[in-house]
Amino acid sequence: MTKQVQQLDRVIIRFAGDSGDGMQLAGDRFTQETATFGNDLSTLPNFPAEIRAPAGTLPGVSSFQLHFADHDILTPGDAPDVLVAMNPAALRANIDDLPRGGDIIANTDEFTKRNLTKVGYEANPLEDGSLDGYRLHAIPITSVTVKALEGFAISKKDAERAKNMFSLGMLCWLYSRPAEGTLRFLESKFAAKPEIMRANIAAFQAGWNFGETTEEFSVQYEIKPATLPPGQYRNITGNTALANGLVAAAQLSGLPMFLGSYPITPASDILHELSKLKRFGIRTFQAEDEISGVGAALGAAFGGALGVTTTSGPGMCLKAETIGLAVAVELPLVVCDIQRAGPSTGMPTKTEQADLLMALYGRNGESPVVVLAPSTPGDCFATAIEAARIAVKYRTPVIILSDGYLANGSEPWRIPDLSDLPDLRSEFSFAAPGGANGADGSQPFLPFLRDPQTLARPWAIPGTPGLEHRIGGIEKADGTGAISYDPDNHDKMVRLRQAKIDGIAADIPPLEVDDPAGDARVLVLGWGSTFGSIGAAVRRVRLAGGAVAHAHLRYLSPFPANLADVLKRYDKVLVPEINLGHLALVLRGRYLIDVISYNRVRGMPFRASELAGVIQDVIANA
Amino acid sequence: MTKQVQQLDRVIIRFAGDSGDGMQLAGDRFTQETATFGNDLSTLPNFPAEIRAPAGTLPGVSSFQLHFADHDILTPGDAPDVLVAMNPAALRANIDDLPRGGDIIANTDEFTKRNLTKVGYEANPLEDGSLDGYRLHAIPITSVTVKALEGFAISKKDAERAKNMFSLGMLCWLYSRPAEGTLRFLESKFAAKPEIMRANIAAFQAGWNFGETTEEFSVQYEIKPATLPPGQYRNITGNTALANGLVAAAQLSGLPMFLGSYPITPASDILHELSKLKRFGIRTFQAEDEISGVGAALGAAFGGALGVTTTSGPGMCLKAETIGLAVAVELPLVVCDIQRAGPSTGMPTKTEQADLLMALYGRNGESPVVVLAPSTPGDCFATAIEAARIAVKYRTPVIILSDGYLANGSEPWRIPDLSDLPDLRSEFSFAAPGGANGADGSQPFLPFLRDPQTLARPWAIPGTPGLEHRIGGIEKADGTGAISYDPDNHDKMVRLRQAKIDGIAADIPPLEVDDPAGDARVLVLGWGSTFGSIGAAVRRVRLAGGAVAHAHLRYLSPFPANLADVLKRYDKVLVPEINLGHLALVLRGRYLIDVISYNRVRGMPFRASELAGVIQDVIANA
Amino acid sequence: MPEQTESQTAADGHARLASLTLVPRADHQQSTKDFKSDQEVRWCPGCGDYAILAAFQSFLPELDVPRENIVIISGIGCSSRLPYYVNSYGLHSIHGRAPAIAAGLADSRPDLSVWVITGDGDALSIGGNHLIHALRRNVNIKILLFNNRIYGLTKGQYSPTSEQGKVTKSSPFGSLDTPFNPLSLALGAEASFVARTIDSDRKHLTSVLRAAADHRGTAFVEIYQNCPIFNDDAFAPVTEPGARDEHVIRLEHGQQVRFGTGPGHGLRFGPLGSLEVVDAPDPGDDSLLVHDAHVTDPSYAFALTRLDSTDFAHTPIGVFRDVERATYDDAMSAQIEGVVKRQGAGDLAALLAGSDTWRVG
Amino acid sequence: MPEQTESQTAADGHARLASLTLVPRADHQQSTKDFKSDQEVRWCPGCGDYAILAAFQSFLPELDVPRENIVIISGIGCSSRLPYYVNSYGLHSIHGRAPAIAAGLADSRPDLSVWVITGDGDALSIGGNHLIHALRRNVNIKILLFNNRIYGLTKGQYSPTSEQGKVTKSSPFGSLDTPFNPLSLALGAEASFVARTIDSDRKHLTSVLRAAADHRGTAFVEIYQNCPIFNDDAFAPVTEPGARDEHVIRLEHGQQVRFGTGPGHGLRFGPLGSLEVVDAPDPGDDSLLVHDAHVTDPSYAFALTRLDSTDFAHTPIGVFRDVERATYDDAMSAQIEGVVKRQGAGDLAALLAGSDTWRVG
Ligand SMILES: Cc1ncc(C[n+]2csc(CCOP(=O)(O)OP(=O)(O)O)c2C)c(N)n1
Ligand SMILES: Cc1ncc(C[n+]2csc(CCOP(=O)(O)OP(=O)(O)O)c2C)c(N)n1
Ligand code: SF4
Ligand code: SF4
Ligand SMILES: [Mg+2]
Ligand SMILES: [Mg+2]
Repeated sequence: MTKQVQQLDRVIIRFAGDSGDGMQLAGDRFTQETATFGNDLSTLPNFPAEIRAPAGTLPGVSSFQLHFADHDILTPGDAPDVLVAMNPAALRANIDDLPRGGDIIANTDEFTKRNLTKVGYEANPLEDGSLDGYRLHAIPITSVTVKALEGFAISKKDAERAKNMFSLGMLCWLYSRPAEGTLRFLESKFAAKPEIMRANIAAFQAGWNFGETTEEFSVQYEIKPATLPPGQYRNITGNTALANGLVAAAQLSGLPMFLGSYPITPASDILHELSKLKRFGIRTFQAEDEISGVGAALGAAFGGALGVTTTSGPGMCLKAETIGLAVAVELPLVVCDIQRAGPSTGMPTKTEQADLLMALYGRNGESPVVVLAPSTPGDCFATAIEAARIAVKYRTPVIILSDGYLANGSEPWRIPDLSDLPDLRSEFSFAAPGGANGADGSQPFLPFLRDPQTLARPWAIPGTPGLEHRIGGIEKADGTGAISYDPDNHDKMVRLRQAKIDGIAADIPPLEVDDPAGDARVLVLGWGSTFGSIGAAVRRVRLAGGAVAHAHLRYLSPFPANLADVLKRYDKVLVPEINLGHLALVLRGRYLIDVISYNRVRGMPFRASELAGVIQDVIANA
Repeated sequence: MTKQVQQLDRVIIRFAGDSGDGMQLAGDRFTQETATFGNDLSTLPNFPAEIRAPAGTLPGVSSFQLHFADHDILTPGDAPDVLVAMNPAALRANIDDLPRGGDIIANTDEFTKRNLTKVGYEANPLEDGSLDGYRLHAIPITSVTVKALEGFAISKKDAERAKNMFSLGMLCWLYSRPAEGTLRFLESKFAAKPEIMRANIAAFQAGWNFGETTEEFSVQYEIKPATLPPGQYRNITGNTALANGLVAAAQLSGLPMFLGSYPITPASDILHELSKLKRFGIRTFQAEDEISGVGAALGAAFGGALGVTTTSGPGMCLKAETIGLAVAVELPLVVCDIQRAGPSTGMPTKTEQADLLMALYGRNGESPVVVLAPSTPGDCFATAIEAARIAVKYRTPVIILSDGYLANGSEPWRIPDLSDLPDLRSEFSFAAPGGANGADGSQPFLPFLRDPQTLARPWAIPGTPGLEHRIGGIEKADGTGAISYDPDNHDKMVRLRQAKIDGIAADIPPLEVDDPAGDARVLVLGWGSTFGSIGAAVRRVRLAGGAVAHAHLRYLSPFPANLADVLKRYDKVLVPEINLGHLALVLRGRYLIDVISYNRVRGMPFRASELAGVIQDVIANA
Repeated sequence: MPEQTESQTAADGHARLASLTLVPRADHQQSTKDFKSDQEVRWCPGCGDYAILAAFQSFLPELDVPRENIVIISGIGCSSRLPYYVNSYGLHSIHGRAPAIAAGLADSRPDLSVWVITGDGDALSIGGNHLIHALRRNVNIKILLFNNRIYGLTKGQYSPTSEQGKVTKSSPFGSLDTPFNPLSLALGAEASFVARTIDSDRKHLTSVLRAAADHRGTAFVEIYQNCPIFNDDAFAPVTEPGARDEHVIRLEHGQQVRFGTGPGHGLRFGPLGSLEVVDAPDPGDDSLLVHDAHVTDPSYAFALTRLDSTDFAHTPIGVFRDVERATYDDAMSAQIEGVVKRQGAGDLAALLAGSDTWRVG
Repeated sequence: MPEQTESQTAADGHARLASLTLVPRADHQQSTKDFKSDQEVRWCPGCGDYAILAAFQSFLPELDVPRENIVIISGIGCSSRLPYYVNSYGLHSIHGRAPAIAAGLADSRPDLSVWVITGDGDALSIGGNHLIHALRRNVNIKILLFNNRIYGLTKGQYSPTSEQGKVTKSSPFGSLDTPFNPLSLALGAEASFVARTIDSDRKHLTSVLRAAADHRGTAFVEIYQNCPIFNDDAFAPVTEPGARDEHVIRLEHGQQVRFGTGPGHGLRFGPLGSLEVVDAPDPGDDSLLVHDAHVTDPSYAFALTRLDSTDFAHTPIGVFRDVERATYDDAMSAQIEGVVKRQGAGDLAALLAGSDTWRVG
């Protein structure tokens, strides 16, 4: 039977189930199909704590939210329209986010007395009418799947496992998603186990047919492709984009890349990604700890490699001393901090922006570094290249502040033409024998004689005759680099190191402000991963007729040269941060402007609706 | 013959020689005699780099400056009146600081061709007239000493070594210092080697007689005792005062003290001092590194001890992660950072104030701690007790920011009556069985149920029945302390931890302002070891008729409650710091006041004269 | 703080385990469930940690120590979650630092029984330095290393005990690292007690825990632990009924070392200090190795540890080494007592006054 | 970056030292003074570091490596100042981290000869973890540990190699720590090359440096170094002409171990894998130990290290262990080459495109 088709402009689906139910996979696949179909989208995986929780418990619930639309969107959405609940725990953990009237697809097989009590349901919510306000689709997903796979020579366990594919098929039908990609995916994923492969494909198709044939769903939905800027697209997560950006930077600079890293959530995937890319000649070193990881990267940088280290908050603490050494010896180093909720171990799988002040100031002595923050998953790519550019050109550590939300969240990403990528070779060169301050032997080589433009010292790598030199963490005489305890030299070097970083402001793009009408008196200034939520909030406000400008900082140290002017142009500056006001403190301290902080430290991205309200209030009082 | 006696109100002597010449000892002894005599004084030892340099070289020069007067003084003085130069290197390294007309006492025996060329003197400055502008006393100190000791059964080497005692004797005569203390000191120091002892005493007396009898010195000087507040006094360095303060805190709180520390200049002496005090039941643990040092201290604190760790900048970097854990588990911890010049290894023997922002923000996540800074060597004692008080009362890490100048500098210190010391027992108590939120078993013990006043959680130590509980670095539910990933709970806990620290402002004295005339429009606001230089500069300005107020912050986090008001009372606020403006950034960010920074990062204390000039300028433009 | 109790023998006469002579005795018989916390246990289904936890909880009452005097300190890792599940005092600290934190506690609280729970990454990767220093100092703590040869909590990277060539998330083409032999490392670090046991062998595991508790000083116990999710069956050769008996060498102090099925095998020292396997040996042959856990020279225990190989051909379990050596914490207390005896208790007023003082006014 | 040069044999035919097969040869004969920097050497008068520096500088030309391809990386300590005095590339890093930094350099630059200079505090206290991990990975670096059994630079606190009971600034009543035996620790950490020598024995020191350079992988060399200022004569028993010959055991591969004066002594394995001293042995006695530095099982070398005692009764010096094992850096290069062979060189465009793409507009 053909069903009525309804057009929608946007949908938010949340897949929720037990860690073992494969919801992340179902979500990923649905996302891929949606991307391929051409909708704009944004995703928010929500993992339970790192550690596995017992099946069926609340802490064991894993969810994946996908927001897709026929227009461009900026966030994974605040509240889902559809909730897929594979068990009672998933229902209980997520029902509060579902607005009344929303769809619930529940796997009735899991709503057993035992599972219900596990999460504190006295009665079965699917039956006691407590869900009357919603559109409930109660489906025995597990048993239907098992039934559909009876013909296959696989274990009951494997048959049950396929239930996520059944659900996926059902939803693909419901939202008219293409299926080819998923079929191809299953073929390659289970290439080794053909029977399992066929079973999963069958489950997927059974789900599709179930949607098409049963009475359960009266309408099928269609969401037209979005009109994104033309180009070749893919869906990409922040960690993958960051990894790819680093690889690109290595190729664009002609430098061998060395990664020294110690696993830590949510940064580990960068190490995993890069470990796969040996074909690019990348050396990945899983160190014994973070200190060794950054130390090895610095050693490689001394040898002329693009030295990179990746970590998260607790690991950043441990790298501080070595980053300080990199500042003192003035060598290039790219440090990626994928922020997570702190302090201490905090909530490893949750996002936060509270490492900014540590990145800026968390080292002994005057130890200035460059700090960059990507604003979207895809932007991690460009940020990585820019970090490498600055590091090699100015011989300085550059810290990239990503976070758990960017790391695991994904968005469609326009694949750049290689020809559009910057040529980093032109940005730096190794000191050559007879080159850099005449090391033809006539004069001694001066490892700390600075380039007058960049204030960078020569990068003279071992193996270059005539440039033999010794450097270290002790204060050095300007020029010669010899150990110096001279008071005035120290003051000079402290200021030179700072001046070198400050000077980079002249080599970065000015801060752009999005203020279409040009009549805004309120500026919302953000940094890093809040770009999407702020952007979405700003849109809402504008749709509601409010005038508001939005600017977003990628460069936290140094600030763009025009930042002061931008700030002065507005009556009120609102700075939303997922911390207690790090950027706000620095802005106020630097520019003496009474910026208004908005802070929520919940381990989650801001809700656009929430921010929109805040912006409205600021406008009202402006 | 008796000589003419001249009264002076203040003298600055600088003893300078090779590391091996025993100038630090001579200076120490002269200081002791001066203290005992009743002058006010301030000292500045100036060590060469940690590593020994070859004899007779410039890097090998070690000096000790003493400023003493018949009135109270605040700094070791800018420029010496008298320079004792035991060799050419000492002369060359220090002559530029000596104003024309100053006295030079030079040990001619060391001014050999070889030693002169070693430091780049073509001709002998003692003879080529280049010192004409000074009052030169050229004395063959070594040979005179050796001659004087001919009678003794000691090696030539030992005889030569005694030359510092000869010089000391000479200066003691010249400035009419008592000799008993030194004689007593030598007796105990060389008790084991009686002949050496007698020889050194003889050398001292020979020096004294040399001064009295030879023509070299036409006048003898007298500096009357200063009128300090009445009481029993001793001379004390910052590190000793800090060590004693910690011991006192342990006794006053009735807590066993545990020090976990790893040696590092200039903090090592605190470990050395405390290691000697086993009779106070103090446990000192020389750890394998700084991480272990602070970890062990935290473990001891969990067990109910006063946990302390001591270090300097590079070591602070390494302690960051563990301090973050202490913030998360909310246990008392005293962390002493004896700042030195950075970044990285920097200049270990030189002073600096550039660890402030690291102390405040150098950890992942929102990780607020208390930060205190002593203002003088003696003040390290009170600061240590206050740090312990706050730590145990609020169950929080407290960071003490001392520095190399305070650590090794000394001043007369009024020995407090034990009865005047605060009773820390009344400030806290361990959670008792059946006590703290009813752990009589009736209700479960709640390790994170806070005291409504202090917001401190119970300090429930192992061994207490009924209070068994588990804590850790993962986010905890308010009250129960159970692991929680709840977004709103995290936001709440982040704010509670901050509120606890902020609330301490109500429990500390308001900031006092020194503004005798009360008509000042300019405030000089400092923190830590710049107290002396700023105070002296302020005096000069006032003597010159300028009106200026001086306030000095001991509490850097939280700030005193009245700080905002104080700042607002003045047209201009000048903030001198031995960094690039740490306190200034925070003040501006917090209070939006355009404070004026004055920064010199030379590894040395400010010169009072220099600061006075700066203050004058600010007043002029006020 | 509770009084330190004197070393004592219970009413019932049985002697105190060596590590507990300064720890008070429980005033009533405690049961396994006294040591279960209200926290729901959270490991993956089938995780070896469950078995270890259960064995540990049912062993604790044997210590005859009131639970409030037991402290469990862990680092970070799946294994390091254990303290939450035991109803005693517990500190789930930071990655790799548990031995340092525990040392500070044990040094200052001789009246506590302090246990460290750690993993192969926690103890041997980031925490390696604290581990080796704790061992040489011989602090009175018991270290249980859950070795699953993988990083579990971070979802499956190779660890310092993973076999070379292992394919994991961070080594898709095989790891390059030569693994540590945790016991060899411990012996190289002057360990006074070194043992190995297996998660699934409850009886053996308990006997090793008992031996550890009966050792005054740092006891280092490696526990083979299966991680069904990221490194399943890593220890199959020594756990599976069939294979087990052929590969496992059960060390019993004073017993001739015999293992394997049928005629079985024994051990004998070769010319250059290596242990060699002797097949179907004649029990009377007195060149055969008789296990002695108490020899002072660690060379013997070291040679035993070298019998392991990644294929588990011969894998000794049990107590390799158990020798007496003054503990760091006892020495620390003794030094303080000694000084107080010689110098008298510290006088604060005298300390503050120092040696050179003068009076003003 | 300079091209990697192939393993080669010189015109003069003599083969390359094993650690240098990928390092270019000097195009001219270098002399000791080529390796002296313009920096004035700054150690205390009489410091053992002077002798080591001199021996090292006069040894370097032997490597036949252009000085620009030699890199010396140190931590912090008196010993760690050495790089400043050698005219090659040098990095005076931070305390304890030199092995990690050197590993990163060696892993990415096989064309360099990388040396680590460290001290007993630098390598064994704060740096212990990086040391043991470098050893197990077998990175191609040469680690020279200057062991003066004290913290020199910080002016005299006890170190992890100081004898128990040592009175120092930080242990006025005697230290409580059991020291590490650096060689035992290294062997426990799977070291492939372990040696010991003495600052004052220039000839022996040089021979050990040569052996280290001829080992492909991590070479761990402990050098007894006298600190006249804070720990004078710590090694007198093995350095003073009289005592020396009685206490020092000079290990020579393939030679029967003989030491002491007069009839002298030999060594023999006891029943439990310990080495025992045999007085006035009959050279023909074939139970006497013949040194074999190449045995795979480290148990043998470990037993040798246990002959030391704080009184230096019998102190072996020379190469304890020298076995071949794939190096980490070679394996890393090989893995990359292998993958490139199988997968072809990476195509950036393909990487960026990924698998699922779609076209818009
Ligand atoms: C400073 C720091 N670095 C890294 C991590 C991430 N991390 C947590 S546990 C772990 C390793 C766990 O492996 P193991 O110790 O073997 O414990 P298991 O989970 O296998 O029981 C890592 C790398 C962290 N929490 N802190
Ligand atoms: C992070 C850090 N902690 C502590 C120090 C202080 N420090 C410098 S060298 C050193 C120990 C030196 O001893 P060793 O390694 O034996 O070298 P030696 O001076 O004896 O040659 C210490 C504790 C430091 N520089 N950095
Ligand atoms: S990941 Fe492995 S070790 Fe961790 S809980 Fe799961 S099964 Fe156990
Ligand atoms: S302190 Fe000792 S080790 Fe350091 S330079 Fe002086 S003598 Fe050498
Ligand atoms: Mg593990
Ligand atoms: Mg040393």
